[in-house]
Amino acid sequence: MTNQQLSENYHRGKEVKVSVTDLTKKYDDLLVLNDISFNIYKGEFLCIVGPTGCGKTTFLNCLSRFIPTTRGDILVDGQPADPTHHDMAFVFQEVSTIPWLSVEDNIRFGLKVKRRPPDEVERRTEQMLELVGLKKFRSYFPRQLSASMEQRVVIARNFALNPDILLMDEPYGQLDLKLRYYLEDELIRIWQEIGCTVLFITHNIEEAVYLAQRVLVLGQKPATIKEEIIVDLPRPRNFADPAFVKIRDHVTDAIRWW
Amino acid sequence: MSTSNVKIAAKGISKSFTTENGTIQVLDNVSLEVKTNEFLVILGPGQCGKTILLNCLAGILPPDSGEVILNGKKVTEPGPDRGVVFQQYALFPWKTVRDNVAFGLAIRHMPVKERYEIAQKYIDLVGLTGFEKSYPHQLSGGMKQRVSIARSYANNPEVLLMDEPFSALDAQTRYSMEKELLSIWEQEKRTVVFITNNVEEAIYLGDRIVLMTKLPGTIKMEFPLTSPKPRNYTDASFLEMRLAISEETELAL
Amino acid sequence: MANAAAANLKEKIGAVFSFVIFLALWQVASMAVGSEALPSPADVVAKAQEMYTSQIGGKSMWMHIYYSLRRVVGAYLLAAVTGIPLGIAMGWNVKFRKIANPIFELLRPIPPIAWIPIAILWLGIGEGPKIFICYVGAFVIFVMNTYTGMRYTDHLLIDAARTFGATRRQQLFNVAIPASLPSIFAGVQNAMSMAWMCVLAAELVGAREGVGFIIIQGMDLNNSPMIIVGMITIGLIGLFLAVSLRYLEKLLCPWRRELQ
Amino acid sequence: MSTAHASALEAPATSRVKGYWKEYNSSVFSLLVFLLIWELVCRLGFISRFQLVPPSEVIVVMIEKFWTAPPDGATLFTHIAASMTLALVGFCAAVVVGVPLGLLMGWYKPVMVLVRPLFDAVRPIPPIAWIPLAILWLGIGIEAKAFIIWLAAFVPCVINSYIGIKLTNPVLIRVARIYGASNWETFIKIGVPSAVPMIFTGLKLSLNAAWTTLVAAELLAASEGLGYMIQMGRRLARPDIIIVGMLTIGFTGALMSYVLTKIESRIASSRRL
Repeated sequence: MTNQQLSENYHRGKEVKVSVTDLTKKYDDLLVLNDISFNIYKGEFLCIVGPTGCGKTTFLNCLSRFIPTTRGDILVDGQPADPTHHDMAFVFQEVSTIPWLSVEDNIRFGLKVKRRPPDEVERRTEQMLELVGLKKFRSYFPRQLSASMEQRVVIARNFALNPDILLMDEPYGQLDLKLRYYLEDELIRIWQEIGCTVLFITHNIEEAVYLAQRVLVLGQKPATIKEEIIVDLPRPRNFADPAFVKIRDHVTDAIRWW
Repeated sequence: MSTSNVKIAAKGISKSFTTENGTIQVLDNVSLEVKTNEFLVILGPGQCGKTILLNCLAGILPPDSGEVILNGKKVTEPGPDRGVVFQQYALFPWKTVRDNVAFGLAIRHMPVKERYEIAQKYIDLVGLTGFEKSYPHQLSGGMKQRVSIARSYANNPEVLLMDEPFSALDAQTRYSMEKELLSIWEQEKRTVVFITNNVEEAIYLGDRIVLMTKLPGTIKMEFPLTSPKPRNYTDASFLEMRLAISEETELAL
Repeated sequence: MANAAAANLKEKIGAVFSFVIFLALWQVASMAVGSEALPSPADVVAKAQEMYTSQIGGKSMWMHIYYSLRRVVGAYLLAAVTGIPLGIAMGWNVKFRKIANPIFELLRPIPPIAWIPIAILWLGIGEGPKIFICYVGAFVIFVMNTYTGMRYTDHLLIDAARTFGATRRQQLFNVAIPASLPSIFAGVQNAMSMAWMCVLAAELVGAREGVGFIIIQGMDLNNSPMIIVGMITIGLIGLFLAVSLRYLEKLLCPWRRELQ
Repeated sequence: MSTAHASALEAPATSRVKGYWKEYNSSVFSLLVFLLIWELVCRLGFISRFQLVPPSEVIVVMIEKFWTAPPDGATLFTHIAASMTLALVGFCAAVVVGVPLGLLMGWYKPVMVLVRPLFDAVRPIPPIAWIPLAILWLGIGIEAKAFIIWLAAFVPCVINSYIGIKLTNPVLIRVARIYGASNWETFIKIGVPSAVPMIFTGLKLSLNAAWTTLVAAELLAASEGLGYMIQMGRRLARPDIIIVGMLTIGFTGALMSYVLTKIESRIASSRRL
């Protein structure tokens, strides 16, 4: 099957969750994002890769309304994206556990801000503690945890909301290889179990190919979408598998940043 | 391995520290030998005592038992024959790039003109021409680490000890720094002991990889790397080696 | 950059605006109270004009300022010359620290102002006790900041110097002291404001000249405009001293220029 | 692992734990020498009794002052109680006003733009310089002193709360905002808790400033309190009274800071910061 056919098959019959049209962002005179349009489908795992400083993070910030867009629309379920209405969740590049809250209170935080009923807060928190395997550490404080446990707390806090979309901004950038594998597998497992829409941003091509159903390649500033690649490999994937390496090399060629 | 071309060696080094929660054994009988102009990578998980090992090699910390031998002589103190590149750069914030690079030469009371000439050579080598008069806080992380490398090189040490020099950098800078370090090393060969917790970096740079265990740190295994440099991250041999090494490492949760 | 300039302008307008509100409130309050105790801004300006052109207690206003400044600057320089070396010695030499620290720790919690009575007992009521009080106040800060700076010198920098073969002496002069400069400079600023406060306190308790004398004279004469003019003068001089020191720091520590 | 190093500047220290005595013997020794020299200077008549008395006599006077009122009109306890009450009242009032003001200034730009210029304008005037005006306005009673102490303690409260909340980790603010928290909610749930360590630093500075200013105020206008006690000592040319007063001022001040530090570490440990 050619890439073209793959792509057509992939898009057919999917329900759009987020639609981005003509998204443009300028800082004063600096054009960072230039006319970006694409859809994210319901329940999809989408990865965006591109060189550092290509505007990936700016894009996420526009999507979550941290910063205003210069032009273009971002619609979630047909409505303009807005964190107060949509259940969005965000895993940041930096560790974002709240240092003065215990593990369980960290997980409760989002639910409480969303004013969910107390029994639901408790139920979801328990579920999440179980899911990320931190039951024994529920009363620990972030600084007593290792980096990977902290990242799992953050993931639990976000999945607890049963979010419509989960945005992840290079969450595993600073972790060592083995740990990254482990957390990537965890993420896939939780995503398959809960089934929400994930938008994962990374500079690491291998990671993108390992995780995604579909990869979008961003070019250098001002960022535009250079290519779309469907990854139709079965899971669990193997990074030494020739088919995997082929896609990885293809993505690398598409970016050609070094 | 014949002992004649061994540059620096650790013999049975043990080290422990006393803390509030009792004594922690950090290194347990670690021995290794580094040949002249060899690029040795010590790979280990976070907190495995590899930094302590490097500090012992540098002479900054005295080992509890065992000894460090440089050119057949026992090391007791830090000295200009061993240059150290620190993870947090350890640049002098009150000195310009040029004065930082020339620091070791100034300590030896080399005349100003001469030392600036040498400093300039290494500033050029690491690609910081034009930044001689900048202060460290005006530089990015990658640039700071270049200054630190130049500072060590300028002092003309026999052995370069590098303590996770790129771990504070973002991924892309890290890739380009690895590449650059390799080309500097190809131009001016030195005996290098390079510490990292990143498997890819280890395979990319090393002539030989020494894998360490978690605390107390011991040497678990050695991997000689023979393929020519620069290596390709997606080569089958590279990926195989990565798999082989990561199978041997422990998952630090 | 255009945004930064706009923000800056907004801040300036805000500042002017808040001062106008403040002056208006002051005016209204003084009219409402209608007593000597709360003069209006205009009264204060008139009084300032009068004070700076006539004599108070046999000396012009400028002479009073000169007296206060002389005390502060003299004591301050003396404190710097003695305090900084002591702090360096305490930070660098363990033996010395163990000997000097307990005495220092015993005397440190006593506020310099509490030394006023004994200083007067020891040195009479002339210049002596005033300079002494300022000296005590500034000295403690100089020692503490230098000492803290030395103790918290990044160990990595010392290690780095050692790997280049620096001798102990070179480690002190080439690394530890320059690395402590930011902390010392923080001390330089704090010591000045402490000295300035101390000279005021000393002049309030007993003096025939100086800005402290001016405001206590105002109190004795039940003349609140005079006190307020004195206070504003005090504030302006304090500000002037602080700004000059900050300028000096920029001059002497070029590597910190863009940190602030 | 670099935290395992000995403190920065000591020559390479042996990591063996030495005896308590060995650690402190030179300190004790140096204190003893200090006292001995002081004693000798007085005993050998180098200095007049009206200027300095030997430490042995200071100790005797200190013990006596616990129950005797003369010559300064009150026992040591009365003085301590008077001073501490005043300092704590001023301090608490400053905290109640200053901390919220600083926090609001740090979070809400309009508050900052309006308040900051006035604050900056008043700040260079040392609180002590307000004493004459305060006395003129409020008389020589407790109100004037409380006002001045409040003023002195107020400034560090505001500044540190302001800086503390300004240093809030922006990622945490974004965490709250992405969940749809309002600005006020983010302020309460993220801004304020993350400012707590800086606020405590401010409280310590405030307490210190309150205590210093209290002494100044009592030197000028009081009928009891530790500042009044040392002032009386001067009038009566009784160095022993002054020194007892000074030591008590130092000790009481240190004690209050110590209590505050304990409270802080209690709070910090409950949050495991």
